[in-house]
Amino acid sequence: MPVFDELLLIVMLTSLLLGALLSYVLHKKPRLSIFVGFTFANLACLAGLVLGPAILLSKHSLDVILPWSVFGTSLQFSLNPLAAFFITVISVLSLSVSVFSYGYASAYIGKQNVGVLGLFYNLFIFSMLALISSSNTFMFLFFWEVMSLVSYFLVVFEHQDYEVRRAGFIYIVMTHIGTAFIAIAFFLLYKETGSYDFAQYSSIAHNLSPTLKSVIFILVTLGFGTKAGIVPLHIWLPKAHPAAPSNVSALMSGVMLKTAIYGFIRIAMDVLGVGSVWWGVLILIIGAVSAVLGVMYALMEHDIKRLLAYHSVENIGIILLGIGAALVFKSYGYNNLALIGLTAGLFHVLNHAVFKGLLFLGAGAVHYATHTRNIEEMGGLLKRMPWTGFFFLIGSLAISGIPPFNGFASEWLTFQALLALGSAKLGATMNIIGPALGAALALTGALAAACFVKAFGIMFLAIPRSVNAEKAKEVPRTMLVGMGLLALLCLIFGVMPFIVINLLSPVTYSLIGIETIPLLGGYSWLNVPPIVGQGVAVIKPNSISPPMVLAALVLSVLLISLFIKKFAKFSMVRIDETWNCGTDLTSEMEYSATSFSNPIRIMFRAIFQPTRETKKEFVLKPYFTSRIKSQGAIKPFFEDHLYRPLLKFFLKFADKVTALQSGSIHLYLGYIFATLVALLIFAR
Amino acid sequence: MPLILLALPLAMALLCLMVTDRRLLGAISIVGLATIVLTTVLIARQVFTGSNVVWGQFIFIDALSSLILCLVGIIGFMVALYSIGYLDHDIQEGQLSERRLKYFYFSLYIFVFTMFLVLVSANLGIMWVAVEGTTLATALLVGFYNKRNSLEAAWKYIIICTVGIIFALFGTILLHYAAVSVTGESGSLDWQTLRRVARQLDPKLLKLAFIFVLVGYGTKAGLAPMHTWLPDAHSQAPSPISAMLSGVLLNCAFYGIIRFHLIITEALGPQFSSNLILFFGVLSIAVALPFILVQHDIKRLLAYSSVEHMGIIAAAVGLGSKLALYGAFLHMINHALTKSSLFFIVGNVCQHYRTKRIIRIKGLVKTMPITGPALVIGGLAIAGSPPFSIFMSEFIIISSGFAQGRNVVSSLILILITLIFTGVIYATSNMALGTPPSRVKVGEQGNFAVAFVLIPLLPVAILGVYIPAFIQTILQQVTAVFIGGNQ
Amino acid sequence: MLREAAISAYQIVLILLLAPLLTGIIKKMKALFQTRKGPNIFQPYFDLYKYLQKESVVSEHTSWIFRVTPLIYLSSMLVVAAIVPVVVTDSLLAFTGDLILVVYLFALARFFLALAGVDAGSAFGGMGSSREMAVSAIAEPAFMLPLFTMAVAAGTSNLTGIVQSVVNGGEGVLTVAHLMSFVALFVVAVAETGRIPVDNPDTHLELTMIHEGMLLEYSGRNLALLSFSVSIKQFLIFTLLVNIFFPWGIALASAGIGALMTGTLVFILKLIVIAMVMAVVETSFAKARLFKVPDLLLASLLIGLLGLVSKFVFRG
Amino acid sequence: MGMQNYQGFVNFLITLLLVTTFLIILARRLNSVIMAVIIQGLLLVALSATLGWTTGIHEMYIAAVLTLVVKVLIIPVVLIKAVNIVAIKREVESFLNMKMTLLFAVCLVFISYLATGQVIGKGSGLLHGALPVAVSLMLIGLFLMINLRFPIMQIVGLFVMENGIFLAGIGTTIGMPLVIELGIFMDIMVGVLIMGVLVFRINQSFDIIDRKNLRNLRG
Repeated sequence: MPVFDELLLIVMLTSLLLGALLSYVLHKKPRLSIFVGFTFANLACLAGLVLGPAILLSKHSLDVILPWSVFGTSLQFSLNPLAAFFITVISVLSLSVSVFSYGYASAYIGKQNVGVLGLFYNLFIFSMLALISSSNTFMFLFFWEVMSLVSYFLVVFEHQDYEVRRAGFIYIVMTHIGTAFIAIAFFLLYKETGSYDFAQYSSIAHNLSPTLKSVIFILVTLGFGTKAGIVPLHIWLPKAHPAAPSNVSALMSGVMLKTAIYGFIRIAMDVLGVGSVWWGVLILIIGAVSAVLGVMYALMEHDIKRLLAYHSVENIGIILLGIGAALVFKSYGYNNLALIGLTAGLFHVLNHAVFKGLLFLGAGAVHYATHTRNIEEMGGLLKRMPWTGFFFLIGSLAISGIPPFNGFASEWLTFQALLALGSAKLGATMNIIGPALGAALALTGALAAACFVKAFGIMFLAIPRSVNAEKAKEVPRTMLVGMGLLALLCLIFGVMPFIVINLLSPVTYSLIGIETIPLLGGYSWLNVPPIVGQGVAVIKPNSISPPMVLAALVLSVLLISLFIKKFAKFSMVRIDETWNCGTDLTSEMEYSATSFSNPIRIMFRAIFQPTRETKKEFVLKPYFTSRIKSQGAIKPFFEDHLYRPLLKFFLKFADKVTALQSGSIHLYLGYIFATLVALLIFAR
Repeated sequence: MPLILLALPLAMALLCLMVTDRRLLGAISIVGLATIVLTTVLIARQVFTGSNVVWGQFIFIDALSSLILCLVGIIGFMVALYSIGYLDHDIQEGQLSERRLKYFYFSLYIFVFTMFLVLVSANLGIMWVAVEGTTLATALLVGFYNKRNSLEAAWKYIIICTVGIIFALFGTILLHYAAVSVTGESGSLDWQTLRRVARQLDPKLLKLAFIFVLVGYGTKAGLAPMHTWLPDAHSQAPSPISAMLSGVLLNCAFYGIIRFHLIITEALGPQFSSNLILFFGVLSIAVALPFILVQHDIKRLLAYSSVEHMGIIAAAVGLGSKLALYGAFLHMINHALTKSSLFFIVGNVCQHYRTKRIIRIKGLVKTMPITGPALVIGGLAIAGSPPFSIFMSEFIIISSGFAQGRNVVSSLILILITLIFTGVIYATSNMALGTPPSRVKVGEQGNFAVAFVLIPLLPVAILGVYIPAFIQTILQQVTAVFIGGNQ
Repeated sequence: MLREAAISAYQIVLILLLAPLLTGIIKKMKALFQTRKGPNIFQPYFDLYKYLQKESVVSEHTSWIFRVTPLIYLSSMLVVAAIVPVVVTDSLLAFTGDLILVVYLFALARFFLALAGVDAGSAFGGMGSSREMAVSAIAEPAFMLPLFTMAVAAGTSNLTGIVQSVVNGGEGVLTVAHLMSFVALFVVAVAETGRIPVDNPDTHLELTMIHEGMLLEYSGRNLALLSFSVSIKQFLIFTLLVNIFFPWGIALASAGIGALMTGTLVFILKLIVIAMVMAVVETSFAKARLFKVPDLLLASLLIGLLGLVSKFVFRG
Repeated sequence: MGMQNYQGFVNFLITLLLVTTFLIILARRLNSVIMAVIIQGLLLVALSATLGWTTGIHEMYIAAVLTLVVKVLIIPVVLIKAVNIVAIKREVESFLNMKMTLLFAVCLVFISYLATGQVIGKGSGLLHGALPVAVSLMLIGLFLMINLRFPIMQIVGLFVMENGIFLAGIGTTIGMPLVIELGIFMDIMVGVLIMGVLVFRINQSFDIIDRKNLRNLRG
């Protein structure tokens, strides 16, 4: 069996490399290039899809050492349960996205070099998989950087556009700075152990001084947080995701951000062992802030891909809420409660990959059909693209955490973890933080729902708002299959979460020594162990049964339909115009996305600081206005108050310093002179 | 053998003076440098497989010198090949007259000769003469275009470097003075002898000597704040010469510092000179940063990047552990290859776009389908991102810093490198991407030019993922030079 | 087993039957307070019947979303009805669901209703949806926080568990925290049921309406379904309010017919009290401006938070 | 041998070197600067000849002859030619005024004594006077280059520095090995020639304002 697993790993990695190579070589024949490139990607994902669960089910890690070494560190791939889980996540999403890409990439033929797309696309998946499987920090950093680079090239794929280039630049700068933090953390670990091997680290946790541990923790939080897009390090994210081709955005948002979560869990929970309580609290707060602000900024966006990108910030926040709770419990030694948080976080990792991937693919499909990303120019698409619309609706429901889809399952677990914080014996502060953050999560969920009512409603319902939207047609079948697969998974993971809980069992066992199954319930149940907290004997354990809920829903729908059939007088409905105060309804009269989000913009004006500009054009006198042009914007808080001043400071400083090289040879000689004199005085 | 090494470039230089024909000159230069590469490789082979090469009183080649010898040979060879296409283009454009071509090759060979002399001489005095010789040989090359800016650059170059080198001479004299009573007249500047007797020398004098040498050779090696000539000279020289200056000349000058450093370390222990070198190394990286961030001229940017990389090498030598030294010399190789290829690339680009200003160069991936991507790759490589070799050496250097417990310095270096990365990427991506200006036509600068853009990048890419055994052996032997003092 | 199923079915039927009546009672009381005669308290039943008899007109611009919304809305209310304990601590689906599920089932219903509001393309529907989603966004945390406080005290988020824990007089019952949470939840209940001062259930005026805007395009049986669902929702929220904070008198799961009957009686009494309070509130306040609503909800959220804090810090 | 007897004379010569350096600083006309340079060269010739006489090392005579040829003949000739071709105004222009210049120069001498004080032990004989003066010459030479405007004056500064080195060389160890000495002389000669060429070319392509500053390349 291990031999088989090894083979799978090698097949997975090599077929991606082959795909990259071949699709570039064939770039003169774009159709063939697309076919070959994405077929190899699919092959690799299928291999990964077998490999990940196989390792998880066998409960043994896999080690593959290749005969290759650089300065003492061997090229070793090592898949522990955590890695295997992430491999599964990546494979699941990449498979669907690669299927989708057959159709999607063909839109680029004649416009861009699709060979290059295939090259980087395959390399991108390769680098993520290799990164997850790395067994030492050198390889990790190596593939981490390769991943950043390749994704950078994908972001600037349509580089003729200035905005795209700018987005790409901000992206690579931010991610590179993040990498520096990670690297420092790794080097500190290396200094303590003299080894790059992750395997060596897990045993040293108790030898590290608490200060050093905390330093490393802060460093990885910053480093991985940048990649994951936590507030306020998220600014690259809403710029880079829209710039990339949609299939790439799906991967970036769906799984690339998760590699950061993987790295974080790996270091913070696996390597550093038990930490201080404030670690967990910090992560909880970061999570809550990211979740709430992420969704709020998303609400203000009308570019569908930017909107989705902000939702990535939100969902990373939700994931971190679960993980933060787990960290808190772990530091108190309540591992059975840490289990809930960890499971919630990891489950949401998978769920977010699935539904966000689906939504990005949906956005890609809509863009494919309407050539715009501005939702104000869409509308009425549900009739023109019924399947895309249907899948997008499922994605919207899932991301809003609405049962019976998968988002609900993991958010429910997150809620439970936060409530457990409230009722376990952790002291008043924790007990208050838990439910309060629960309320924040509730706010997030409700805002997300508002946002997707807006997105789906404006994009797919009512009357088309532009000629492009009117002419839209359903996308090719491969794209539908890719989306359909993910939509199906949204439902399956939502109704049968035990599949995932089951797979997570070895992961949690390896991280906190407890398996999920006995505690988180058996089949068809999602249980949470009763918490004997405030001295209350718990009468009912927390549990939901998603299949039962779905059954109840379906049953009630059937009953109601029967009832209606029986009692309603008219069986037919009459189709007529929408009532519009007696005038004909045109698309200009519809509620726009801007007006839809207006109440929220006003309610949270302290955060958004909306600005508004109104221009009047008039005939003769201001009373006879011929045209009013109104323009609104919100202030990008973090850019205005953090990044722009920082950048300004840097550039100003650099400008000042460059005056040192003023061109005067006298000055230059003066430097030498001063250096020499200084050395003569001080250095002896 | 070492005699051939020295005689060959001299002979070629004289030969070049007698020829005017463009093709013939090219052919001569290729053949000449090919022979020279062969010689250096043979010498290196001898050194690395067994014994150091000694000839008479004045020539001594050990692992360290032969490593740099090879670099000089290889980069020189590539420069000779690249120059053919580059100069042809210049002549066609009317930038140069064919008549002056022979002076170019003449100076090139003298340049190679002086660098060889630096590396093979066993005597610090002769080494000094040779280092000054490199300045003289290249001063006219820097001003080769005879334009205002290039003359200004040449002037600054020769003045600043000469001033610096005078200090180095003074340091040498002080050392000589310290040693003469111990070793007698004959061995007083022989670095091997000096290293052997180092502990008997007057420490105060040695310190003073080292300060002067550090400032002196440091000027030539481009360590901040004595680096000021460097961006001018590198940006104004013809691109092949820039490649040579950046890729190997700086290393040769730094080689001078290392020789003194070894002696001082032997006498005073590792603290004094190591810390000074480390300080100047880090300072150089820091000084390069703002200039790279707001740079307008791509060749100047590359020059500042050379300052940065010399800083990294210096910092690594200053750190001084075995791993750090391994990294330092790996970095030296990597930097030489990457930087020279970048100068070739930029040479093509600047000729094609007829400007060096970053802002006016756009859409390279469209207009130059090979050079454009190569620029991106080169930029990434020089900025230290995997899978290219500089990532590897920087990783080694910084991790060795941490391993020594010098967390703050190592973190500082890491952060500076990170910030420099942003500057380099900003420039290269702006040049490579975007829509090209309409006046620029699509096409490469000819096969020759393209080939030598790619050839140095190949080892850069390979070394990033795989260090062959022979290079590891070489590096280990070079590192060993630092450890065995009393052999 | 069968007995439990029967009891639960009884609860559901009770909800279905009493829900329109509650609406009627509140209307009647309001009228009395305003010294009007007011409609018959059974008027909502007549309305529903009338709607069922009418033809359903659907806009040509709408999609299938518009048509499935009433079904989904009503069925999610039914599922909630099966989860919430009414006259007995236990309920049909108590084992599968908890308060989080309840809240998110409401969200499911709201999601579709808001979509349906947009679907016809008329500005009224869009406005209704927009306002509904905005208000509910703030209402949601305010709604959940008091419930969480109670859940944390009980150590479970299961509704039956919470109710039983309060009945058994667990820690924190009838303390400051308990009362504050009740007040907070009461305020939210006003918002969630679309009453003054948050919304006006009796009008279709553009300036004031939130909820009614979304229903504007509905007619006939679809309207019947939705009106019915809305009254069920209101009933359920009041039930939650009553049963979580003042569950005394509720029948225990193992109770006999007698206890069941007293439970029912006590429950109805409590509902009437709540209805009365609601009517008093509605008559003594004016409809607030839309953008004052967040302040109200924020106040409720703060009260809820104070409840939570006082629970742990002051142990009260 | 007879070292002690000549110590006084040697010290006198060394002091004169310092004095000529101050002459160079104080001179306001290009021609007088070059005259001072020639005098300094002559002093060095005298110094090395004296040392050759006292120590009996014949190499010192060779050094003396070379110095005579390079520093008294070739370089001044190049300088004078360059001045004739290039300079329109014959005045020396400096950044600092006379008083400040002098103050600086004195400070530099002071620093030199300070810096070398520690390394010179008792009974170092000749060195006692030579090393501080050598360092002074170097620092002042560099200071001249920084302070004076015309490119030609930088060659002069360089020349003063060279003289300092030469002094250090013969003063400390009675000369370096001959090969090296020859090499150094050749370097200096070629260096000055190249500089002369450059000055000539710069003169051709720059106008007077630019020539003074040469500040096109910056940043």
